[in-house]
Order: sequence, then C-alpha cells, then structure tokens
Amino acid sequence: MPVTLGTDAPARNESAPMQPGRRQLLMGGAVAACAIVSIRPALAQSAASVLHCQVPVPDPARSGNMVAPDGSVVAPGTQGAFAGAGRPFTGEEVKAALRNGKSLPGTSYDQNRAYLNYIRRLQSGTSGFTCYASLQMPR
Amino acid sequence: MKHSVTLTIGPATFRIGSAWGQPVAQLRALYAGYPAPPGAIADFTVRLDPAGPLRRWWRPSARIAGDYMLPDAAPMALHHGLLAAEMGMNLQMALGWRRHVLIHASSVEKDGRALVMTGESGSGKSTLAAMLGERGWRFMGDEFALLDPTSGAIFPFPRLVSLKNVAIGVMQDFVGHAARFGPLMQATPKGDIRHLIPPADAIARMQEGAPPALLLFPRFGHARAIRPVGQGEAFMRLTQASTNYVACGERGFTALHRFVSNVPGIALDFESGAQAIDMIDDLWADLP
Amino acid sequence: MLLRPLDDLVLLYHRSSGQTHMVASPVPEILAELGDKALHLEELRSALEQNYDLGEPEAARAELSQHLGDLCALGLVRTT
Amino acid sequence: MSARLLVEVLRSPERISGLSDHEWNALISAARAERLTATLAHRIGDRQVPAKIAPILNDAKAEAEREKMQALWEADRAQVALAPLGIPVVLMKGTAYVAAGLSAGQGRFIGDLDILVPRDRLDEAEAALLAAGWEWVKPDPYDDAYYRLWMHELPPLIHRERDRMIDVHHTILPLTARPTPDAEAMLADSVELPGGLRVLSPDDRICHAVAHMFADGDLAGGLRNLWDIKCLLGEMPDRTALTQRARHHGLATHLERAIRLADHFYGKGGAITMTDHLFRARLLFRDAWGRDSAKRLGQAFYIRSHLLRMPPMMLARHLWTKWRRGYRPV
Repeated sequence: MPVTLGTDAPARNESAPMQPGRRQLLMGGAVAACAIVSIRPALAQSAASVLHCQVPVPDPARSGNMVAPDGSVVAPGTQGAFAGAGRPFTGEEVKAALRNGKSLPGTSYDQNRAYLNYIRRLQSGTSGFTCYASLQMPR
Repeated sequence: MKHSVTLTIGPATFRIGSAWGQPVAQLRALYAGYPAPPGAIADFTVRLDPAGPLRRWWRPSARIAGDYMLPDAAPMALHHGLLAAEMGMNLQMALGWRRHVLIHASSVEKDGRALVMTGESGSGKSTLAAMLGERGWRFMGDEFALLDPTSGAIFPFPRLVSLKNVAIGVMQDFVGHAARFGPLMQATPKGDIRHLIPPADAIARMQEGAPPALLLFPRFGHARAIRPVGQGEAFMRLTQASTNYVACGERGFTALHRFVSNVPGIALDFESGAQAIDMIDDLWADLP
Repeated sequence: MLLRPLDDLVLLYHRSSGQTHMVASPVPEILAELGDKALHLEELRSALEQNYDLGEPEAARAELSQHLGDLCALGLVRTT
Repeated sequence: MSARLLVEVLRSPERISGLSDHEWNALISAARAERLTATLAHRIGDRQVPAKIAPILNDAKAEAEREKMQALWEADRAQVALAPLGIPVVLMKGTAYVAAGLSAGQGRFIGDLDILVPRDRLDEAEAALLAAGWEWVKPDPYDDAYYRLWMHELPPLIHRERDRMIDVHHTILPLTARPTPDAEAMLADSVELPGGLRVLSPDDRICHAVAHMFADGDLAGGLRNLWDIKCLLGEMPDRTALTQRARHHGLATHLERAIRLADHFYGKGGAITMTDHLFRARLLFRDAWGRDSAKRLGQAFYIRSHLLRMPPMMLARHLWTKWRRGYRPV
C-alpha cells in the first residue's frame, strides 16, 4: 500500500535542514522508538494550578461504593475494600501523599494506598481529574 | 449582583461580582492606584457565589464562578474571599484569554528587554520577580507572562503579587512600606497568603511590552547551579506552562518557536533570593 | 503542515489536527521525501537512499515501516 | 434578564445600537454561558460595536474556526478507524453542520463528536474505536449496564492522545423513551459528503435536533439547540415532507412546538401556547451576571427529562440507585 502525506503536505522550503551529500540517517533501535513526541494539551494542568482544587474519593456519582486496594470502585460490602472518604481531599493533601509519602489525612496505611491507587486511575471526565492532572505537571 | 467592581489589569478588564461586601471592598482598596478602566465593559465576568443555599450567612463560603469555570474548584471561606476573587480572575485568563500566548511565568524588564521566569509554584519565580521589581527592574507580573504572537514581545499582567508563606516575611523586610500589603490570610488552601501592591512604575506602564531576552527556569532550595536548556526542552516546558497554547493554534506554535529560537534558556538553582539576584545580574550582563 | 528546526530537533505543526509534534531524524527526512507524492515503502527507501546512507536495506525497510506506522497513527501520513 | 437580550440580538442584530456598557456585559456573559458567543459575533457581523467589544467577538469567531477544524479532524479519525469495517460515519449535531457547510454550523460551539452507527454493527464499531486509541471515560458497572441496556448511545469514549470525546449513537432517543424515531430510516436516507463522511438528510437533521431538544434532556443549552433548529428550518422552505417525516418518527408534536418556539424567539415573534410559556421561561433563565435565576423551574425540567426517558417504575428504581449513591439534582 503506498503512503502519502495527509491533506496537509509540508511547506517545502521551510522544512527540515537538508544537508548536501550522503549523510548517515539516525536510524536504529532506541532512536526509532522515540522519534516522535506529541505535545498534549496542558490546559487542565495549568488552569487548575491557578485554582485550589479537590479530589473526592470516590467520584460523587459513585459515593456509597467502596474502594478496593487496587483503586477500583466496588460494590458496598466488598471484602477487603474501604468505604469512601468522608470529605474530598485537597490538591495539596494529594500532592503531599503522592510526592512525599505522607498519608492522606484520616486514613490507615492500607486505606491510604487504596485511595491513592484510586486517584492514580482517575480519568478525564471524572470528578477530581483536572485537580489530579494539575499535580502531575512536569518539573 | 449585590456588590461589584470593575478592574483593568494589563490588557484585560474584569467585572467582579460578589454576594458579600468584604472581598469587593478589599479589591477596591488594593487596586486603588491602578488606572481606571476605560468604561464598564469587561472582557470577563467573575462571580463569588454562595457555595450553597445557606452559605451566604452560615459559615459563609464562596464558589468561584464566572464566564469560565472549572468543575473541580473547591469553595473557599469568605474570609479568604480576596484570594478567591484573584483566583477567579486568573482562571478567566487561563481559560478564556486568546490575544496572547499565556505563559504561567513571572516577568520583569530592564533596558527595554524582558526576563521571563517559569516553574511550578514553590520554584521561587514569583518572589524573585517581586524582589527584582524592588531592585531597579520593572515588575511585569508574577503569574502570567503574555506573549504577543504578532510582535513577539512580552506584555505585563501586573495584578497584585500573591506572596505565600515564608515569602511574606522576606518581602515585608525587602519592601518596608506596610501600606503596600493587603490583609494576611492565614491557612488558606494555598497556605498563608498576603498580597503586595506592585511598584508604581509597574502599574503606570502596565500596557507596555518588551521583547524577551532571557528565559529562566528557577528552582529554589537547590545548591547554586546553572545549566543551559536546549531549545527542544524549552519549547516543551513552555507548552506545558501555557494554558492556551493549543487554543492559540498555529499562531501559538509560531510565537513559541520564535521565542525559543531567539531567547536563551537557562535552568537556575539557588538557595537564597540574594544569591539568585546576583546570578541573574551576571547572566543579564553576559547577554549579547 | 509546518516544519521548523530547533537546535536539537524539529518541530512539526499539523494544521488539520492542530497538534504539535517534536520529531527527530529520520522523521523529517521521510516527510520531506514524501512531499505530496504517494510512495510504496521500497520507493521511499530507495528515494532516501539517493541522499542518505541508510545501511542494510532489510533493516532500513523494517525501521521505515515502523516510522510510517507511527506517522499513520497520528494522521500525519495516510495509506492510499 | 440577559438571556432575553441575547435572544433579541440574535433575532435582530440592529438591537445592539445604543446598548449600555452594562447591557453589553450582560449580553456577553449570557452568550458565553449559552455557548453562543461566536454565533452572536457572526450575527453582529460588521456592525459598529464599542472598542472593547470588537476583540471579544473576534476571539470568539477565531475560536469557533479552530473548533471546527478540530471537530472535522475527529470526524476524519473516526472515519479512518471505521473505514476498514465498511461502517460509514454518519455525523450528527455540530460536526455535521460544519462538515455540510450549513448555516447552523457558523460559529457553532462543538464539544464532542456525535456519530450514528447501525445497532447491529455497534460491537464492531466499539472494538475498532478502542483499538484506535479511544478509551472509556467512566468504568462504572451500573452506569455501563444502564447505558447498554437502555440508552441510545454507548457510554462516552475519550481519545487518550487527543483528549476528545466521541458519542456513538445507535438510536435517536433512549430505548425507554416514548417516541421511538426510526434510526434505521435515518441511516438509510443519510447523505454522503465529498470525502465519504455522511450526514442525515435535511428532514432528519431537523427531526434529530427536535428530538434532542424536546424529547430528551432538561433543556440546558436550549437556546443554542433552538438556534440550530431555526437555522435548519431556514434551509427548508417546503415543510410538507418534514411534517410527514416527523410523524413517521413520532415527533410531530415536538416539531410543532419547535417551529413555534423558533419563530417566537428568533423569527417573527409569533404566538405560543400556554405550555410553550413554561419552555420559554426555562430557556430564558440567565440573569445579567450569567446566573441561573430560575432554579426551581430547572429542577422541574430535570425531572421531566427523566420522565421522558423512562416509565415511572423504572424511573423510581433508577433514581433510588442514583440517590443511594448520593447523586442529586442541584
């Protein structure tokens, strides 16, 4: 199958530096694996960082359910799972717990681990996600 | 709404409404020296709404709302209302401003050229800008640097400087005038906060941009060190520090490319403000 | 799409998706070679061969094919 | 009431002459809250506006243009993912309007990509989208089972690289709702655009917009939906076939209400019925600060939206399950 550029062919003269003569192309293993890095929208991160935000555990739509040690949300009464947190955690509390190993306030050792696993699994669209994403800003 | 005020900061005008009088009175006092808005028309509306039906009176707390909102925003106690209003203005800029590429960075200007400092909170960028602003530089902003896609210049957004925790004491010693400080707000979600009114020239020249000459990535609390940052890394970090890079589309791409191509990037580790100021003076003197 | 060189890599702005990618060699060279043409893998390899030393053909084909796969997934290149 | 001002300006843009600064603020806040800022900007066009307003309107137009590009790109990605299966991508709502170049697409805010897929190909489509990088937004057993059993669409998917959502519909309304529009007929009569994407036929576009606004949901964002309908009707001078089609889909009364309200709000300001007045009040709930000034009416429409979707016993069971998990209308 032949390949072609998308609808949007590169503007030729402003393209990559083309050197005269035969040049060794950077081909091979590790380089090949990371020759393209896409920039992802950082809107959520920086926007939330100017605010004070919070992460409910679990999501309000699932409050009443429990959090299993691996962070998944399970039905009330599940063996080995923990009831949800009484109040949402603040971004600062989550950051201290994720970065410095400080327990989330009012949690036991295992409960803390389960909650953090839940927070790590948060996805866009779930309550608390923008807040969590804001804590992930690279340094 | 019951209480309201209109403020112009740099290129943007805000209409701030509040269910309570106190935050609005504090804003009026602290922004008294800013040029009056050209009229009542605002770029953005910010609201401090009661967080629930009873929250106007009973344990009053405000929800930050307005033209642009974030779902995860936590309500704030009324006695932190001034901070809530400031956050509300920042949020409108972060989510709604399109006339510049917005970089989460502080900036200062000297000799007609701008120094831009970016890093996450705690990096010291805000305090450094405030200090430099008292030491012969023009303070341009502690939160957002506005990169103009047309000219490539950095434009100021000199809102009140938001000092946190130890920086409060440091700047009180540095500035002297108690009259330039707002009320001390203790135990806010961001720690202790006290606002500082920027120097008079920063406010008088808040419409005036400057071409960027140096991009710093400061990091407080590390042994003195300086490392050049490659253009690729600088570009990546600026996109992550920008709230509207994607929304600016091709203009944003071209502007940031021009910025990292023309401006040297340097990571700067430091242990004290005085040390950082010396290091910055040296770097500035060595610029072509 | 717009390609802009930096000191250590090449920036790519893709107008139809609004996405920015940072690409390293040999991706910019592949894109430049494709231009507005449609090429089979082997045609692409031999075209690149004119200007660059690609090493052993079999390995070069495997590697080019991997890059093309990545480019297709991002919508920068499509199969026709 | 700034919502009313917004409606008046959309109907007759000359209304802007002589607006006070406060009225402008109210107008912009309402337009932002209703996601109609760029539509407003296009309606105002080249008319003279205050110096502070012109850049706000220009920003909104540029933003809409970028959103249009992004929406079309998402449609392209879905097409690439589904093409190998031979499943056509039938666009709906905002993306369809911009892809087909309709006036309803001008300046329209576009959130998610909505596509319609034949019900018997749903599993294949889902698998292909998952393979192409879309992921479930909310992995919740109850919601998931609920969606699959009763809803007219898959639970929302989000693309892991691009952070954009796709809603895959297989029918027009929840399977429990009383009108049951004929999705198969809509698919069969869909129209191909150059490039291979498809959109609903002109009649069905209106029927879908009407079903979406009046037979589903609580009318949040209703001013925008009604603007869509107004624009779509404007491109349909002869409505005989449309009326027929609406009857076929069980949407005849909803269509009549839509036509009356669109004309009342955005057209010649024609008369409306007693019940229409409730809809009118619900649609005009924003005050001069963009706030909800009619919360109780909003709650009533929230309950109505559930009644529309479910028979009462099932609704009771659903609300009980939701209630136990602390999910309440606010």
